[in-house]
Amino acid sequence: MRIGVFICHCGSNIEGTVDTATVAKASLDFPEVVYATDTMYACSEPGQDGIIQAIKDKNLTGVVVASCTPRMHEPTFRRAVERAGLNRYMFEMANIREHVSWIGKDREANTNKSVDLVRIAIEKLRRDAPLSPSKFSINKRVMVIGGGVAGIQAALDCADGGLQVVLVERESSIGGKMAKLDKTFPTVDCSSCILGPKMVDVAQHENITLHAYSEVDAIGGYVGNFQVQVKKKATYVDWTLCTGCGACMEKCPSKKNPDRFNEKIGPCTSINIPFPQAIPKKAVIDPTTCRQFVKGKCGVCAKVCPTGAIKYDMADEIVTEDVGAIVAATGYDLFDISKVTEYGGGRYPDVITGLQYERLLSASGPTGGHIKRPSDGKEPKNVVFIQCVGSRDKSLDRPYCSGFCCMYTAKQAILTKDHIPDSQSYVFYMDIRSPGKMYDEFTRRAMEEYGARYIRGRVAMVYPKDGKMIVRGADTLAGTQVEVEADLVVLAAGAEAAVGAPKLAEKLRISYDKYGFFMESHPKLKPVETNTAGVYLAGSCQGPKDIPQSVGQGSAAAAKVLALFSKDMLESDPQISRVDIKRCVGCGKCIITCPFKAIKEVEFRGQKKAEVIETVCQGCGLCTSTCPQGAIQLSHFTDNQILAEVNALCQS
Amino acid sequence: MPVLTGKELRIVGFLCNWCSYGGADTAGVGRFGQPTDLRIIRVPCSGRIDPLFIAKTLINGADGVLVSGCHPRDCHYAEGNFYARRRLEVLKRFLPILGIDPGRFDYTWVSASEGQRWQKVVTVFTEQIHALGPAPRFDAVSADMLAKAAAGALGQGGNRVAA
Amino acid sequence: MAAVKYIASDKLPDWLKSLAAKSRVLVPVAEGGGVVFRPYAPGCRPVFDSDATAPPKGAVFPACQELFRYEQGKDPEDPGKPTLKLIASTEAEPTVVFGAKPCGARGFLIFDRVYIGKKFPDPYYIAAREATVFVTMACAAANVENTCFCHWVGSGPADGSGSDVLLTPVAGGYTAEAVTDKGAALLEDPALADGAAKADEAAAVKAAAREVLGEAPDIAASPAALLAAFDDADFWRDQSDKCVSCGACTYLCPTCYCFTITDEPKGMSGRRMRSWDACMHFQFTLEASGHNPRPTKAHRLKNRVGHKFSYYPTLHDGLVACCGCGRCIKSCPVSVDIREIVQNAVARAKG
Amino acid sequence: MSRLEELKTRIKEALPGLECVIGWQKGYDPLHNTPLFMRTDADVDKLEWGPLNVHNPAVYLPTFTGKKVGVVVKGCDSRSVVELLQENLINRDNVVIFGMPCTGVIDLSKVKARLAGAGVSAGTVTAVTDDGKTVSVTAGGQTTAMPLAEVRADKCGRCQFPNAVLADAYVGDPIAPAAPAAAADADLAALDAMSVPERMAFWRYHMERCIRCYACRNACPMCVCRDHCIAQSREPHWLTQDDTATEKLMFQVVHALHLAGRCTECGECQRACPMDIPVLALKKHLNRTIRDLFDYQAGVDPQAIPPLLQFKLEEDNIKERSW
Repeated sequence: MRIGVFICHCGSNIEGTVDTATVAKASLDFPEVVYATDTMYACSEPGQDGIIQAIKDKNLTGVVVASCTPRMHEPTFRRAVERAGLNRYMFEMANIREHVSWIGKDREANTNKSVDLVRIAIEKLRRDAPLSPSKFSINKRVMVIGGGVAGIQAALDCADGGLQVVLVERESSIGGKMAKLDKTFPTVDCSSCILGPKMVDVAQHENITLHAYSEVDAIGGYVGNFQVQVKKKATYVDWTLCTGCGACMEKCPSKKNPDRFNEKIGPCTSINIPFPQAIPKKAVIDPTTCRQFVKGKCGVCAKVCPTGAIKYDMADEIVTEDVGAIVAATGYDLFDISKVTEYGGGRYPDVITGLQYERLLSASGPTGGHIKRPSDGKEPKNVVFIQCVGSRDKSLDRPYCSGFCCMYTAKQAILTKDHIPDSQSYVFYMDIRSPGKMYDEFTRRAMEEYGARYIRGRVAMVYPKDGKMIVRGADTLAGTQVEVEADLVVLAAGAEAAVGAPKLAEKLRISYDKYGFFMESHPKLKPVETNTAGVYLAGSCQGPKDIPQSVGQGSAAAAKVLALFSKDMLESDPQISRVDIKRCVGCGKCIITCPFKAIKEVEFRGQKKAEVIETVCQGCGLCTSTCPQGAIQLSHFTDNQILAEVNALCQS
Repeated sequence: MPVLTGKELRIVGFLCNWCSYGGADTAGVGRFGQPTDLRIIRVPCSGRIDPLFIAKTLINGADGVLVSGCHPRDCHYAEGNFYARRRLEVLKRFLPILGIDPGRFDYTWVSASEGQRWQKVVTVFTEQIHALGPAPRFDAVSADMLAKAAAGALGQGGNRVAA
Repeated sequence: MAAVKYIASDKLPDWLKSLAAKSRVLVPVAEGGGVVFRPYAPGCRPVFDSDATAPPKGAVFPACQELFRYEQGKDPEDPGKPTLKLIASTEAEPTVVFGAKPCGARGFLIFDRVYIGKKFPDPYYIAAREATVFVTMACAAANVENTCFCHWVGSGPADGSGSDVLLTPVAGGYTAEAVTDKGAALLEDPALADGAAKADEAAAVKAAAREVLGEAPDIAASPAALLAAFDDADFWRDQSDKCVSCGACTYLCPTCYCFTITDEPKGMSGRRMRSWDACMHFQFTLEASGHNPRPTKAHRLKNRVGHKFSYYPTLHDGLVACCGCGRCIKSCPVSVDIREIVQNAVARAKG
Repeated sequence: MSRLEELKTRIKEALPGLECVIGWQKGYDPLHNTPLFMRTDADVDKLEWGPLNVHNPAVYLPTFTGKKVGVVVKGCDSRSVVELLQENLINRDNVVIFGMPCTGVIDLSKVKARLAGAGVSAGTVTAVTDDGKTVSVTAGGQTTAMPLAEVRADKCGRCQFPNAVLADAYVGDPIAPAAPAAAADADLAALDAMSVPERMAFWRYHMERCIRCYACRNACPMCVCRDHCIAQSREPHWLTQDDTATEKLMFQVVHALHLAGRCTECGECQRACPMDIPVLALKKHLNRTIRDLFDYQAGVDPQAIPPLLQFKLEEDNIKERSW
């Protein structure tokens, strides 16, 4: 082998604390290294050209680049060596930036450590074999999980691009959080007026199959060929017959159930269609409150239903959908305001969330668009908004900013004045975060045109007194204590990962952060990709987002899916396990443990042997560490490669 | 060039590519300073880490071995770290019977977002290895100890560590 | 030959000390439940009354021996051009193997014909052989074990061939007879006295031991008989059924001389090593293609027995490649008995 | 008809349908029995039963792939058969298991030590008798009586499976298991009592004399890789041929860790060792760990999956370190 070693300065990122020239010089003393140099930016065009030129000039057969993390530029350099005629797997990286120069200031130690990392990269490279991918066909259907605005956008874009789309929604209607909003900032246009048509498009699009009131139960397979089991929860209404006429809701005797669509500030019937624009507009029975289920007798809805759609004996049903890609758009949930006990959320009816306030503002809400406070139905005059409830609060383990609360609070202050001209809004805030087009102008309008009084400071406590809510807090700008007698207190509850998000992530085999938000592949460069090929993210499941950001991500994820499906065949990663049948004793331990069922038993000259199914193997290497005789080896991470690395590190 | 004599000890890390290697990257991006002893070997999954790699590394003279993978339930390959957890725990309990201090090996879970956790793990583990000092070597057992072994006189004193 | 000498048991440490001052002295010592040859040090208590678990084979033919080291360098002008430095040494440390049974030393006669031949003299072996002196201890009747069969292979419990000095246990000590000049030189030590008076007693000890062994069966027909059985798969299946294919028999055999060569590179340097190999292992004849001409234990056991009692004697003037020490029987985990196999082959040939 | 004769009858009945039946017969001297491969009725007549049947015949089963064989087992041997079944290494339809209640086998090392104490060599044994409680060994013209309880294998004193765990033909009435061990066996207890550095010295001392014959491995019924063991391969290349305690110990680590959760503690590794190296202690230690961690014992349930080939989402006994 003729190995070339390239030590990257990364400007001063590496060179600042690593003597790259010394590392290059030391590399020349390692086996089979015939060329070593330091380079300013290995990943830049001149940097890559330098590598390609050296491969040609020095007849290199393998390359080591010591620079940043391979998670960043390994594909870049692999393409580069391939352009120079080498197999792309005859390449290794040593991570001397993230793992060396950025975490230590001792130049001598860093230089020394870099040499060590280059040494093990060389030892691994010496045992690399050229690999070539094989091709497999893909199923050009896509599943979108979550029918909020991000999921709707992704589904529509994919469908418009000619793909078959399966949209799975947990609730009985798509629309998500946006469907519950009255108006949207900063334009103050009607939320359902802009979302509604998109929802109708989903219903009418010939390429979209909608599974509402359904959840993903299990996911098997891999990019291009996933098998997703979708659980269609029992609605007790045959949706093929239900026309959405609403006769059942009118007659249902169980009327006092908390309406989840209205954020439980209004009642609803046990058989229910959540809102007039629901898609699909179909009724669902809640068996926990329905008298037929709870008491065993009623049957009113079945009697009044003109189409005979009521089916009390309906059971959950599992349908399997085969798709080639999955977009997760499962959105967010609200922080539980009752956790901040000093604000009295959950204890005092007139302390509500911003989303509940949206329902009070909405013409389709429980109050018909008239702001009436929950306790006594009176119109509030003094409304206090408290920002950052469950955001930017380390003590609640919610250190992050939920991003959109500042804006919707400003909107709600404006709308309050619109609805009740003689009202006064107060906003307790920490900082105003309004970095968006027309956003800051919008908050200014709330203050300046609509007279909302913004008080910079935290609220210490909220308590009831003589039919009012006393809000006591600090005005840190004035340096005084403030007390406001409020008729209604609206808490800007922070965004949290949707309930069950970690479980779904596990099914999708993607990562999630400690708060349950899904992890993107790269925070800047791969915002909608995940570490699992064929799985993409859109919207707030990745982190709190407002509507335009969510819509943008929905489109971005759709673009990724369309790009993936633009090929007829996918190339499988050749870094998979391979069986040495001479050594295999056919014990099947690899078959038992393989998480992907990628190994099967075959018969070879009358003996049992293991065989890897190339397109199914994901290259985890569990089989290699399970096989006692080392008969199944993960290419590119063979026992001998790892042992060579270990030996290189232990020899000194 | 070996470890820096008197300054560093030989600590080898086996990290899964998806979570912990990424966590170490995140720590780097965040400039979370760490001791320089650790050398990381990247593997696709903690399930790829045959406990024998660790035994071999320690028997061949490393002063410490640190393994890190995705948190349980968060494995990129769904199950690899569950198997790893069992195997690594068995190994950890096995090492002392061989005469290797169990403190020289640890395994943990660090996700790609946990740069600060990685910084802490590396710092704490490195300090732990420095507290233990350079690892005694099988090929350098003292003549005195060998004589005791020959006389069947081992295990007479105190200083027991549960095996 | 020089006259018989005598050394009292209590003088033995003096002699060993004086020998150890000049060379490495390997004596059988108890280690765990086994007896192995280890360098003599004052205070060390050699075990002379039973045969060592492992013979002193390693004294001349180490279990693993570095043949040479190499160091690669690079041409600073053209790092693609490697330079190579070989470092080899056949030098052997002067050694006295003290207190082995005669069969253990006699095993080297079988080695000698292979490694000191004209065609491929082995410098490593020759150097070590020349540097080593064997002081063996004839067996007393009580030392003769159920597994001993030196008399089958043309030897006996007091056979000095292969030894340089032969000791014989007598009351209060040992008589010492020089077998070679190298041995005679060792006897020029003040710790030894004249042993003429003890000569008769020594002769009686030797005769008694020989008596215990009894009559040896005639195995002169074994070379032909084993060859005749070569293609009898059922015969070899029956002989090898219980064999577990380990290498205990070969590694403990004083006459098994096979080796394998491995290279162990480490960065820019490396070593070439010669180490014991065992024909009972699958790898012994494993070819690079994956093909193995001796794929089963039956093939391999056939080779071991055939080599010792047929192929080797056929090539080497009838010398059986076995010293009859019985270690292969005694140390076999499943008690495979080579005597039985040879006799079965002979019986089979007779029909 | 004695139980042994009844067993022979049962074997003879089954023999026509079998490649062979594996058992034991007398060996080269009265102290040593040796495995017997019965193919004819005359072979069956050689069958022995008693405390000298030290070998575990399960070791031979995987070599008979595709052929139907019989095997006579002690209780401990049957656990190895079960483990082989569990791991798909033998086919239940191709093995006929013959069992008898076992009251224990001798540990030859202990017998040798006794004889050495009496001043005679174990190589000169001329007669061995046993009455179920005492083994009497005649060597060098003198007879030494040894209570079986004192010279039997460690595993026998605490045997929980004196009757075959699984048998197709069982002769005799099952007997009660021994009381579970209250304390660790002496070898493991001795290691437990050592400090960590002392244990290193212990292994260094004992591994020096290893001759790398791999008898420990080849006598192990669970070492199914055998010809393809990583100890002797270059691809993968785990060990060098260096004659050092480190390489030798590393092999013992390979053996032990490959057995984790699979070892039935039959003790063949140590019994087979010609150099008498106490390698069984490593497996005893691992088995204790496996029991503590997973409440599992190998070779008891043919349906069970070995603990390292499965997992639980929440492990009951693994407490992870918080940093």
